[in-house]
Amino acid sequence: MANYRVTIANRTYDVSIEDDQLVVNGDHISYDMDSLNDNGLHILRQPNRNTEAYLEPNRQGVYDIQIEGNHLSAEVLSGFQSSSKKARQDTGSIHSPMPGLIVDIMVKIGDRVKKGQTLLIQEAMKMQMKLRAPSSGVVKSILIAPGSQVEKGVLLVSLAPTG
Amino acid sequence: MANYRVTIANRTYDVSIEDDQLVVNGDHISYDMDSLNDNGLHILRQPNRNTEAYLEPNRQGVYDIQIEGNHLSAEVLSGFQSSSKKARQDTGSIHSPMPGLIVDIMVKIGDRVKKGQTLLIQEAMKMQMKLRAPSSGVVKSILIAPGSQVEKGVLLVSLAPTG
Amino acid sequence: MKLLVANRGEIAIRIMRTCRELGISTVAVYSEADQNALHTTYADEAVCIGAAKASESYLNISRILKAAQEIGANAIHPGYGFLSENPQFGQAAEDAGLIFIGPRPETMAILGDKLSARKAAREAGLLVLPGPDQPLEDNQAEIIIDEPLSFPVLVKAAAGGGGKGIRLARSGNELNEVVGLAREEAKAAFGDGTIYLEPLVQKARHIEVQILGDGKGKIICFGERECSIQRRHQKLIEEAPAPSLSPSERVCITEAARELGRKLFYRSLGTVEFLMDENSQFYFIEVYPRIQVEHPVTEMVTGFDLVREQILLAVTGNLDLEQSQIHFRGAAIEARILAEDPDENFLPTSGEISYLKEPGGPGIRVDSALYQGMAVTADYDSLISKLIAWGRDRQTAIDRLQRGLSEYQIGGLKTDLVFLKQILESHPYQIGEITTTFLDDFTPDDQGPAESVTRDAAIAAALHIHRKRNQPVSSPDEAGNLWQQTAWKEQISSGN
Amino acid sequence: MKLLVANRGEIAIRIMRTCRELGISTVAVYSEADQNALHTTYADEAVCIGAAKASESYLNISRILKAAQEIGANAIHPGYGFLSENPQFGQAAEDAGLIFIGPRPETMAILGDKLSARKAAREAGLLVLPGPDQPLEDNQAEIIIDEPLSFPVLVKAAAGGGGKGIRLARSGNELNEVVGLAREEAKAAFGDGTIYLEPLVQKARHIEVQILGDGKGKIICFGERECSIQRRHQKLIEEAPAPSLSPSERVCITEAARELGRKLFYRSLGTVEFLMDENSQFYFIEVYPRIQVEHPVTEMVTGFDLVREQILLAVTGNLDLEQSQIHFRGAAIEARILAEDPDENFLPTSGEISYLKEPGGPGIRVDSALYQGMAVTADYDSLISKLIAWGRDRQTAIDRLQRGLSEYQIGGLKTDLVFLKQILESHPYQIGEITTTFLDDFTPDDQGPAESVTRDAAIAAALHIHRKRNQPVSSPDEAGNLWQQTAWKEQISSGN
Repeated sequence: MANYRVTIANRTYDVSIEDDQLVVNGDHISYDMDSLNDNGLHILRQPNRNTEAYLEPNRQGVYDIQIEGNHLSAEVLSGFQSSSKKARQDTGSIHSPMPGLIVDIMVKIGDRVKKGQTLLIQEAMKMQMKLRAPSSGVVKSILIAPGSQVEKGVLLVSLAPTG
Repeated sequence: MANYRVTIANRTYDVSIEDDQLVVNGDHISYDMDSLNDNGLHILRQPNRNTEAYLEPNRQGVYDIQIEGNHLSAEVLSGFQSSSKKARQDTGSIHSPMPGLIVDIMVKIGDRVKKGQTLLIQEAMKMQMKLRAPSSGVVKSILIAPGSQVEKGVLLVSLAPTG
Repeated sequence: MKLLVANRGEIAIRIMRTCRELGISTVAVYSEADQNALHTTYADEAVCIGAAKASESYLNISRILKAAQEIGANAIHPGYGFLSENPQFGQAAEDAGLIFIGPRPETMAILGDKLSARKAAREAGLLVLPGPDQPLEDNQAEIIIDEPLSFPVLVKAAAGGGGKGIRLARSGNELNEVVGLAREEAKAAFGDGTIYLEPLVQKARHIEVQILGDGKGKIICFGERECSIQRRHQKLIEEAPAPSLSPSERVCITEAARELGRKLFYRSLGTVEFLMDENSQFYFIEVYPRIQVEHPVTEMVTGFDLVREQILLAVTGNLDLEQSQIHFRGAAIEARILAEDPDENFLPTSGEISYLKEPGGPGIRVDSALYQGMAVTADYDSLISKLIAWGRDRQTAIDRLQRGLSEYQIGGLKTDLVFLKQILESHPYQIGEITTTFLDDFTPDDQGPAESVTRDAAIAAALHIHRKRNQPVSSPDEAGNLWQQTAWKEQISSGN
Repeated sequence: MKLLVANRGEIAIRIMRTCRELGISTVAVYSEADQNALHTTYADEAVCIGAAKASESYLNISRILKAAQEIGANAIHPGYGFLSENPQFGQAAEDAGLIFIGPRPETMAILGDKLSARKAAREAGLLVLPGPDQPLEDNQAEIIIDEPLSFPVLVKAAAGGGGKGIRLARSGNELNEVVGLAREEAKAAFGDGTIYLEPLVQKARHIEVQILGDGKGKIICFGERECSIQRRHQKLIEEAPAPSLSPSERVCITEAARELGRKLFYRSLGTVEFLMDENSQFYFIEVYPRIQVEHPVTEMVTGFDLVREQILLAVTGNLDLEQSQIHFRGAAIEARILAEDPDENFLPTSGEISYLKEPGGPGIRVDSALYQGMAVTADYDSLISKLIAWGRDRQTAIDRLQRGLSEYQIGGLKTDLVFLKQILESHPYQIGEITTTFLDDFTPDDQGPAESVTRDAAIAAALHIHRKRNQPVSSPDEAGNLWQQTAWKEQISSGN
């Protein structure tokens, strides 16, 4: 038997699968599921209900799921372990919040910065955004150059606590 | 260098490819081509012209190509050899002309049949079709049973020449 | 309210779309062959009613009514084809306490039998095609020829619809030959092998009138459609308004249809079909007592959602519309996308939809049940999609429909898309010179694809095969389902 | 005739669709980032004009005109955004002997500078928002506050359009802070950093009027649109007609727009934008001298193809239409599908379109440039598709648009589809209580997905991962691009 804990929209489902048996939060579910194209479209059949679900793994352990007009994120963990605690907010790193161009970097390594101070300006789709310091500190490293095109979630600048 | 002979709509193209060089019937062509999804969509770029081509290999050596609103069949052979002669019409075999149900078989092995005589009835999408003998002969083998669902191109009945 | 759609394919989706807009919850029924069909997921609920064979599922009245009762549906929409013209179905549904979205069963019984329909039309003062009002018994062909009916004749299914079960006989011999096949087809398609004869009107136009009746004698007319472009009596391209009608002819034909509707105290949607001969004489042929495949062209010129009106009427029992509210704007044309191969005598094709790109932009409507990954099988009708274009005038509608067809890409199986384009771009079609025999001697204007197009295709094919050969064999992401790599490699190496 | 479309994305396709219907051959221009974009293959010819950065391609006048000349184009359509409001572009095109499909360059110069546009509107007798008709110099903010203009104010790009380059300032400090950013954005988007101030009208409705002029003083009006649903001054949902206007207000606003058009001897399509305050007072804000993003709603209610009329006028020089030919039917609403993530403060998203299913059926129009396999990058505007619904009345249009949005499936990147549905189903939107600040304090009615939906999603996800784990490792056809198998396996095993 294989157990999975799935968390979607703050709801948790413990799913056990063995051969053709499926148990969700203790309820036996009669089901069948086909993969319809190789890009993630699935049809889930349950008694009196067929559901189209488009599944995309977007990063480790997290699915993007389009189902019944909803766009959901599902975290799947093996076993009925508790959902991993969210990593404590790292106040010393500035990641790119979107894909786009780094237009300007206002600081250099060693600069003292205050919380809320603008460190970089990023541009995407003609929109400019200030990226601000999440906490006060000293600029420890700058990992990109002005003019760089970056993906979303790239570490741009890291700060060391002041003092 | 690799050579290919491509036949489309009774036109023949000799295509030579080496590294980034492409020669078609003696003309050097400047081109680039990307595969856009994993199901056969391609974009062919030539000077001042981008073309979308949807390529599907449908049987050995033959592509279905949808391009500029046309639906073409392309036979591709390696080397500049002559296109293989079409297999001489085999007048002793009856293949299913479409996918569908074999409703009735009017003959049995050993029957003498005349050219044009109805041998089987096939049904698909509520339409019934008589499958007739392509030549006179004797029924040598029957490879399906009434009520069978067959794909297109399946050998159903074979005839031996009379006498 | 919960509505069960006793159908499949594009018309099931079409009906459910209106339900979704009206906030009516929907139930799909499906055969085992359709377990992954779009209508099963589009509906709020879905019930499997049996095997692929229509007689065990979509034609099985008791299975469908059982599904309706078990799931608590309170209305049934039959769509077109299948049981939509079967009075027993309507009766059984009403007996089970369900709202049947269609005519009264007694009306369906009159109209469903094409022979009694002819009588009803005569009684309402309509001109009817000559021919006996009796069915044709087996081996009775010789007798029939003595009737005041001359060859060529059409052998038609009395319970027929959608052009199915119609065969042409030019002589007694041909008649003898086709009677059996026609009867079998009629049985297979409608569960009733009754057939009859009708004269073939040559150079005829097929013109039909859309009516909606409240069952109490009030009949609203939504204008006419011309559906002369047919292949084997199967409509292929339909338009509204009929380009050939004069204003007085339009009044004449629509009033005839309304009169028949009034006489029948017709309820729900219906289509009164006529043939117009070379002398602009109209002959009644039959009434389709249900939504038609080609209803979208009427919707686009009138702005009305016919399915919505049909459902609201069935639910409320009242028809609040007045004829003065029906206005017409522009022209609309529908093309039927079929899983048939025009290069192989229109034999049905099947396969998995490997790529799909549907048209869009101004004036374009797509009614389909397609999705990428869907399996198109040979179990049912070959109609897989309908493309409808509207324009301020007929020429604009034609131009748009051609444009839409050129945008439509369906990978995985052959369709009639190219053939439809060839019809639309032909001179006779463009000037509206269309008859029911249009396709019998149709040859496309164009001389095949341009040389630049075949050259591009050749380059693409050669490059594709070249890259396949030269890629690392172990690369996993190139091993798609489509590609029988080994077979190709053999083919290629042998020529080297 | 050969027409070059100096644009990209859905509007390039939109224009080429009409060209295809008219038999006009088309030329696409594209940046290196767009080498596989749909507009390059939809066009008959395509020319690469430079790097991804707009200033090196879509904003580069000389590159575009060089392409037009080399390929033998005789007309240019600028679309919206990019160079569409740049009088130098129109002038240079006309100097090069090309038909420029837009207003005369001198008109564009007046209107393109929002400050001189205000003067022109005042002179035509229109009520204009208070505020100086001068641009704002750097560090001049303190001076400006002395003018008869009170906070909050909007900082706007004089060369702006499409809601870009607009910032709100509630105080002098905020004004000082945003001026620099607004100027930078204006420079980046329009190549011109001139900015000016305008008062913020609270509880305002954004209403605009579509005109078409022949350049000789004849102005046809195609009615108005309401575009109050905006996010950061970017329209998100637009409709026609404006639900809030009384018949007399409609006459008043459309006649004001026509009067301004007449005074300017306006040529081609244009949109005169107004703000309507709580007292139904209209203030002129600006004129967009080009086709608008939201033009399809006007097309659906009037039945006219605005791009067709625009092109025919530019080519023939004559406008044969009369105002009496413009009739309105029903209501139409457009929703903008953006590559933005509503759950992450609408930050742009990017990715490859891994699955695409576009809506269809009655009353639905899709204007997109999407195809499966396409890469959506962050280089340009986030608008990737427009969904437009028409209905006999506003409620039907809303119901259809919601239905269409529920059918739309875009895999590979996050979009605003769910957010758009939430707006449409909210009570204030449904009853037409919409202002430009609607979205500032918008909270969706729904309490998130139903439990049955999250349960189904959980089952699907668990089954998917289970099957991945239990399939033979060597099976090649499961190794898709999407799946980082190794990473997953680690994640999964660690928890076991």
